[in-house]
Amino acid sequence: MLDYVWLVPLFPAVGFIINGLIGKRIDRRLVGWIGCSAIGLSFFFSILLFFELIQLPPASRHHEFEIFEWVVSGDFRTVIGYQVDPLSILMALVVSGVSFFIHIYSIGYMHGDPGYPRYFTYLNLFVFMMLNLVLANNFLLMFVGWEGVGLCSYLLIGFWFERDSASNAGKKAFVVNRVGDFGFLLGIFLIFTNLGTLDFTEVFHKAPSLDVTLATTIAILLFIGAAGKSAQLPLYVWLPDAMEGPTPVSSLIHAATMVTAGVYMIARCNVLYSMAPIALTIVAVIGVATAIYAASIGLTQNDIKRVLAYSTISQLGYMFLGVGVGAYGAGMFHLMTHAFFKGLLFLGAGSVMHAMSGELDMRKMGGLRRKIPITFWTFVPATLAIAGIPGFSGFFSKDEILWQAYSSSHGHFLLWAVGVIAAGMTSFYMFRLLFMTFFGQCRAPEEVKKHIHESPKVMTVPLGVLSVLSIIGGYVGIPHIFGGGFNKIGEFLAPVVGGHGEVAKGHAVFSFEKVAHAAEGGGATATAHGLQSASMEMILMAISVIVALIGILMAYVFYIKRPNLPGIVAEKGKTLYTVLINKYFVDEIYEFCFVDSLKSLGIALWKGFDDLVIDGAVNGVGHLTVGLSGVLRKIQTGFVQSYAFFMIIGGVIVVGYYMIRAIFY
Amino acid sequence: MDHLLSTIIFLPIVGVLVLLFINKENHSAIRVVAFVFSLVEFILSLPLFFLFNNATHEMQFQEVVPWIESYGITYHLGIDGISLLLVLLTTFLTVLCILSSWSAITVRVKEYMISFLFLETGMVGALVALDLVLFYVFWEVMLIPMYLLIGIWGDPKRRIYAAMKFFIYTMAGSVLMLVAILALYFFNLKATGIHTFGVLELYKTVIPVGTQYWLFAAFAVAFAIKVPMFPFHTWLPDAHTEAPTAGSVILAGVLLKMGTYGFIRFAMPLFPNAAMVFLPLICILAIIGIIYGAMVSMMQADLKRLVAFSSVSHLGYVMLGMFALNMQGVEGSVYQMLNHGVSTGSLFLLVGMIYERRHTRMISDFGGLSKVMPVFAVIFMIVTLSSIGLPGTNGFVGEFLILLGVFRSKIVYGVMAATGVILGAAYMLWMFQRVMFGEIKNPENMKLKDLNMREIATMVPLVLLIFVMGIYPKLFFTKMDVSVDHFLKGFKAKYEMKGEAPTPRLTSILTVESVRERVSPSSGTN
Amino acid sequence: MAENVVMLFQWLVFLGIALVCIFASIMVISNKNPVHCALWMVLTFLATAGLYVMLHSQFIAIVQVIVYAGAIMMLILFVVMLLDLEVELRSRLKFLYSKAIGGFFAVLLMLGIFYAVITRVLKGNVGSFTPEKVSAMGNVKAVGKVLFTDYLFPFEVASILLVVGIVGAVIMSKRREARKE
Amino acid sequence: MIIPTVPPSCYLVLGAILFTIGVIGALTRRNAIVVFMCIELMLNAVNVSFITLSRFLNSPHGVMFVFFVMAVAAAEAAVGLAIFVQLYRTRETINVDEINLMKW
Amino acid sequence: MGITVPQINFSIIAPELIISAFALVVLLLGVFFPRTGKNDYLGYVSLVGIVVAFLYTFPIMGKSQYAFNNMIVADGFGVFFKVIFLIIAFLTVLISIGYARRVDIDFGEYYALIMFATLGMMLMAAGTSLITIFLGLETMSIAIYVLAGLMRGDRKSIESALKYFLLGAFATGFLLYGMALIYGSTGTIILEEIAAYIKSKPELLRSPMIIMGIALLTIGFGFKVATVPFHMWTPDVYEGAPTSITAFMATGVKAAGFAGFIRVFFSALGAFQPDWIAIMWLLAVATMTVGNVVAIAQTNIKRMLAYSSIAHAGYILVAFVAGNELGTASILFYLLVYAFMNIGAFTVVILLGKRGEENVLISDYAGIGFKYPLLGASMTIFMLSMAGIPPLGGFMGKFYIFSAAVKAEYYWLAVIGVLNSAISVYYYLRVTVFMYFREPEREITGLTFSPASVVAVIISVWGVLYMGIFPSDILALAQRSITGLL
Repeated sequence: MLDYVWLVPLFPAVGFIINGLIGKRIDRRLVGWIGCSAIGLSFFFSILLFFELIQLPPASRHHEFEIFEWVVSGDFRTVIGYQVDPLSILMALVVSGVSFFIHIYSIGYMHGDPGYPRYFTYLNLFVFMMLNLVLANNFLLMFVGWEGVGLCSYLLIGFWFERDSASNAGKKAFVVNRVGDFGFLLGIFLIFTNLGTLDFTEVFHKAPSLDVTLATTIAILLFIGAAGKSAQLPLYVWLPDAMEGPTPVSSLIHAATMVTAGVYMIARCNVLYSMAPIALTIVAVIGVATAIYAASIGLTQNDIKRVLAYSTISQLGYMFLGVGVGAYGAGMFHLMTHAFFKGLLFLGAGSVMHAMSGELDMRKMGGLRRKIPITFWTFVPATLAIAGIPGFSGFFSKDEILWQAYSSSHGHFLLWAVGVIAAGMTSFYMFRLLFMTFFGQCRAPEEVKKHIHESPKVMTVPLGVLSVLSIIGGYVGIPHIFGGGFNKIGEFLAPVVGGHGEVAKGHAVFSFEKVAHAAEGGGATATAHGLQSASMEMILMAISVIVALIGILMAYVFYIKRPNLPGIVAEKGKTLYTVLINKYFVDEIYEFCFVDSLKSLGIALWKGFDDLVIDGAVNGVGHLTVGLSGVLRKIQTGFVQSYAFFMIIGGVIVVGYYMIRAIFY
Repeated sequence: MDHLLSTIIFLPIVGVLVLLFINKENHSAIRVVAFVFSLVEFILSLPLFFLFNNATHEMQFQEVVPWIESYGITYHLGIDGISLLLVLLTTFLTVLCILSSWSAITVRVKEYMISFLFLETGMVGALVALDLVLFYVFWEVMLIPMYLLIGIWGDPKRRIYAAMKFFIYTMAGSVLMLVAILALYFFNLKATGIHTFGVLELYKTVIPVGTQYWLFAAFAVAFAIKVPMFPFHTWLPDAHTEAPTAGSVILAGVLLKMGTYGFIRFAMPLFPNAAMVFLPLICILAIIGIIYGAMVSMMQADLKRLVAFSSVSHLGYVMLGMFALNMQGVEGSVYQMLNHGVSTGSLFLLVGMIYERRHTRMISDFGGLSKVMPVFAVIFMIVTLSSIGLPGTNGFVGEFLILLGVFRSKIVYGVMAATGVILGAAYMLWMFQRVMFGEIKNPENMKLKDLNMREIATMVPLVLLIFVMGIYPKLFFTKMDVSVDHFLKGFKAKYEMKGEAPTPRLTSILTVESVRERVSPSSGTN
Repeated sequence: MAENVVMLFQWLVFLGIALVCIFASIMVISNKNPVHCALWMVLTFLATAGLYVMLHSQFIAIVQVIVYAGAIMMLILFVVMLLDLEVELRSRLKFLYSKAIGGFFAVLLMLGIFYAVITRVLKGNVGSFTPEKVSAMGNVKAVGKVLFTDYLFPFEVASILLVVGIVGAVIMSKRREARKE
Repeated sequence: MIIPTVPPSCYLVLGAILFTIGVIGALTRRNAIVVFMCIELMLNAVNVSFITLSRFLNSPHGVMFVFFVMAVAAAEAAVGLAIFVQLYRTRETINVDEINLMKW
Repeated sequence: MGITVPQINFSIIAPELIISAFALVVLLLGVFFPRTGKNDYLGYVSLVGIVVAFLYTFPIMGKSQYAFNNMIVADGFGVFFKVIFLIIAFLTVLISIGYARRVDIDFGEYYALIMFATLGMMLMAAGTSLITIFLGLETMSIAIYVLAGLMRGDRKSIESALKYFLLGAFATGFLLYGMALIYGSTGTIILEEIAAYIKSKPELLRSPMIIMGIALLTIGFGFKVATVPFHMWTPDVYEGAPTSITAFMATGVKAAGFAGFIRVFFSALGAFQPDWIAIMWLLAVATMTVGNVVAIAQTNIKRMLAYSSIAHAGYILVAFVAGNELGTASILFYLLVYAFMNIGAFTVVILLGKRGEENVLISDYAGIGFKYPLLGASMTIFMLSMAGIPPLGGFMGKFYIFSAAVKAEYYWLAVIGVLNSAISVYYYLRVTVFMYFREPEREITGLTFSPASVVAVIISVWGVLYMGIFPSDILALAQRSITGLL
């Protein structure tokens, strides 16, 4: 059964091809149906595979299937091949599952759009690529998926290509991603150059032979790729702009799945990272810095999708913090829960927009909870989850990360502290969003107000499903202080990423020395510190919950109790506010440093160097010859005696030469 | 089957003869005849692919006929895995070019088709010639029809300049190669006593390092101009821009490959020691070309110029890969030659299609075409992505292998070249965006018609090829594996056999005394 | 003694003729009037004929007088008269420099020839056509014999050459006939 | 017994001088006929050299050469004068510095 | 003491005899049967003569027989050149038929003089003594002086005759002086004997007199083949002369000049090769460069072709410098192919003119390529061949020439040569630019193509293509022809 793994990506591919070729000519409903069922089947097979996999003993939960040889050149060989192991199947489940619901949602959301078939074509292509990314059994195929999702992201961001902002944003996303891919590509080269293979199994098998510097370099290069795809500092700039795409796209690609690919990749390459502590630290620091940086921007944004975008960046930062301290499982856990609640938040925002005739500015909303109750009630659990309120999924995963940030051998108190502050900001801006949108008076223009209506079933049902998932999704990873045996997800992932609890010791599939060592290291830390740290963990958890509550409270004070307070505060800290609302001016700086300077360099090279210097030299030779020709022809005066004169001169030269030879030789 | 290669070379000439007997006003008949001939040509070239023996590095389908006995010049043809693919590319692109000229060329159709068929003969001939003189003959023969294509059917404004520049520039480079060919011949004659211009025999000659420098330099300049490598590239934008669409396609698709092919077939295996000495220079120029081409390309206002500069960038990869001198680099490089032919050829075709509709190539005149020309947009997108080198398309496989190969042989070069990946995406997408996206600002663009069936028929094979080559490259790699491997082994073997290095004698005028020795007084009589 | 006198006499004659030659030729190139030039030219030729006599080439000397000084120069003179050419004026073109430089180079050339004919002159293959033999059989006869044996072929060629010259001269100087339609 | 006492060099030098005078004349004179005469002077100088060499080498070739040179000179003179006449008819001048219709 | 008549072997000089006989016949026919406006028949009679003479070259092919007291020889070299001259004469007569009538020079003397000139050329090639070569040269020259000025009413024609005559006579002076000095140093005028004498007396190698003789010969022959700086008559004379005669001069006179040049320098003075090699090197470079560079600025196609012929002389000098067998053979080959392409080009020039409107400016050629496609194509072939583009004869010619230079290890010379041929591409292509790329400013109408000229074009095209694609036989012939020369 596991051999049928290729079916998982196949269905979206089929959907893509069908919709792409004949989508325009067939009935719209059919298009949507094809798109959704392709993903649905894919989801279905993922579940089958999942159950197939957990039937197996944890040690042998690994299966590869090669379809055909792809690029073979000399000793270089890559295949189109997929692998099933806990990590990939988890990702496949998340991807196909979330996509499935978002596809359904999209049927409603996009129903009036002229590009409807195109939309589903792209979306199916995206899922296909994403599944390639997560199921690939080698770096190159992963890279294919990696670039493929980037392409889909580009296409979908620029879906409404008539809008300049949309096409600009798409291009920006692609190019920035390419910067990351550059790193990824170099990482791949380095891996192949040193290990002679790109197959995951073999690479991780041989990885221990690498020396630390090399491993660190590879790890950092791969992380550059991850940072590009997952919008980490300093390559995050494309993600906020990516909100130009249709909202379900933002939900699927720019929140739930694609952007988390970086986390997945690091988790996949945990062997390499565990060998390179410096790289890990970099990952963690970048992660936490991104978390607080993006959160701080999120505090002031008024565009509902932008807030969510920065929130996504911030949450991705958490995930990197998690994997950066060696807690790959925790990172993956947060990835999963985040997919649920962030996907939901975006879909909710989409529903709000749907109701508000496309309005995005929160300052023009308010009081929507009565008008679109389903949206509101599904929105709330997601908000609570992201804010880290105990009992909701986000709490479990985020807390796991924070705890690991503090306690892991790669962790540090500061990492934890910053993470907690960021968590506080998160709860503030999320509740700010909630309050501004759903509470208070409706500030929308009358016209819009009249049209506010709840979304159709096809949209609200996915909302409901996801809201359920946002609540219960966390219970697969209950911290061991609440009962050791319940961290199902850590247990499940352990064969691949090592790490958690008792199970870690037992895993056998990758029982190679270093891996085992790394895993045991993680495990040992946990157990050795188990007893003393239990109380510590409780304390830290409490602190973070309190911080989150303070955030909520402040939001309540600012946006419910005293709505004029934000203005005052903004006035007081004007500089800070300006910096924050303008996103630290990073876009402008980038524009100046990279875009403008590149353009002017291009022009300088073109006009200055190419036309003037090179072509100037080429034409110069030509002109010189022609000029010389013009000069030389003037010797030909037409007078017979001047010809004789030149003959004599030439004759004397000839004679002179001969005579000199005759005399001196 | 014995004379398959000859048939392929000279079939277009037969086509020319047939065309000569058609009334010049009868455009449709001329087009049909030219198309049929090119199609038959392509079909005839397919057996090369299917009957090709993957397992041997020997030249296949060889034909040897003495031509000029006193010099040992032979009419020697043959293909290996490297030239096989390029021959196919040539015959394939020619069909599409003729198809694409259907409505673009309305004046002097007969002369146009004649030029094109002549061009095909020259190109195929140069690719399959295994005798240096024969190669040189075909190499130059290519120039004339191309020159006419640019000069007669080109853009009225600067076509003459462009045509002249193209011709003289390439000619200036290749004449030096002629001298080098002769020098090589006489060197071999002296060393072995065999009169031959055959490449296969000359491969075996061990040449002193000092001599190799000069010979390699002469060959390299000729080929570098054709490629074109960085400081020799300025003929390219002009020629590309001014040429008619099909001319640009062939120019980019095949003619530029002659340069890179020349390196791999002649310059490198003949003079490996010199190649190694010049390697850093060539690599650095190639890298400069990659980045420079991309940067300049980014700012172009003219679509064709933009694509032309992108060729500079892409060909930089090809050169770099070749000089990586390992399997991945060289194979990637050969593959990238094909890719560039397919994707840049397609780009030119597409640009030609909108040029035909709007009679402008300025990017600023377009915008928002996606809306009115959705089919065009999709194809354009695919081709753009192929040019960027997106995985799944052909461009990726070549680019990846090249970079991998380069990275393996010298990391620094690999890293520098890889930056081109970023820039490539930037300029191509920006161009795409400016042409296809946004509002339609120019009212003239509102009325544009989408591609018709003929145009779609022209593009579909290319698009399919883009994907086939991207997804199942093995089909092509198996053809060239052994040949490339043999190339590398031969290179290495010859490199290690380097002869002792006496100083090259190039100052004959100063060595009259030695002439006197040679011509002793007694030899002056009859 | 007698030999010395002969020697001296020969030297005197030689120098006299040489001076006449040089003077006359300088007059040729310096005299403004073409007619005078032609006459000085005749003198040069006659003097040269004297030299030929001294060199025991009586036949050539005669031919020189008859053909050169007589026929050719008369022809030239005739044409000069026919064209009624005036005294040559100084050129309106500033040729002076180039003429001076040309003259200078000509002199250089002359010096080169001097060097060539004076220094290290090796005698060529000395033949048997000695003056003694020649005078024994008579100069004209000797020349004639060579001309009709060894030089038979060039002699025939010369006839063709003269035909060409005549035909050429005739056709060139014919007045352009009005084209008959 | 006649002994040549004047060495051949002297004759040859005289020839060279005459030749040079001819060259200078050909370079400086305006009148085409005079230029032609100067060229005849050059040929005459060559003839002197030929005869001298013939005499001192005791070989008949020089004499023969001179004989043919004279024939050539005659033919050239005939043709040349015809050209001058024709030139004068069409251009009304035979000054070589007025004849440069074709140049550059 | 009777006269011993030298061995007379008419078969050796059969072509010459036939040519002169026919020349006289044509001359007489022209005098006694003048048919004003219908004198074409004289041309056909000349053609017959040339063809007969051509046929009589076959019996003497492959032999090496001296005759007339070593004054003349029938060896491969001479015969090859004779073939070249006869082909040139044939083509010249062909293109004259029609053209001569157009410019009113179609009398018997015209064709007779062409044949006499051809005779002179043949003597230059076959002559083995200085006197034969000199007489041949003069016969040719005098005939050409006349032919150049034959358009008597034409101001340019007579001017070109004057210039050619004065400078030719001037150069003859140098040539003769050189011959005198060589004669003086060796005591003989038979080339073989000169060589033998030099061989027997090595001290002669340093004799200033003979070296001066060589220098003066260089000037004299340099003038005839138009090397820089003795080239300056070329453009003016070529421009002014009747176009058919220009073609004849550009090919025949040049070939004859080279025939004599090679014969004298290689047969007689081969021992002095080290002396003349460097100066020839210099002359070759200067000739190629000046010829090509100045040709660029020309607007008159005859003038342009004149400069191009100078450049071609430079290429041939490259082979001359190389001095090996290959070089000499390549000169023969090159001159033959040069004859075809150059006469072909001039024929096109002739065909594009009509009475009173010669259309010799390059700009007159605008649009010709499409108006007269075959004519345009032919012109393109000639131009490309002269530029040295394969697979045309010009390329093969250059290929052999440069291979000779490379073989002799004159690499820089070869490089300069090929770079020059790259420069030359510019002006040769300019003609095609006008023919194909430019719109005509004024219509050229009412051209009537003389069938004979068309035949000449066809023959030339055939020659250029044949020698480009199947050069093997002719090259082998050329290589056989020079055996025994060096």
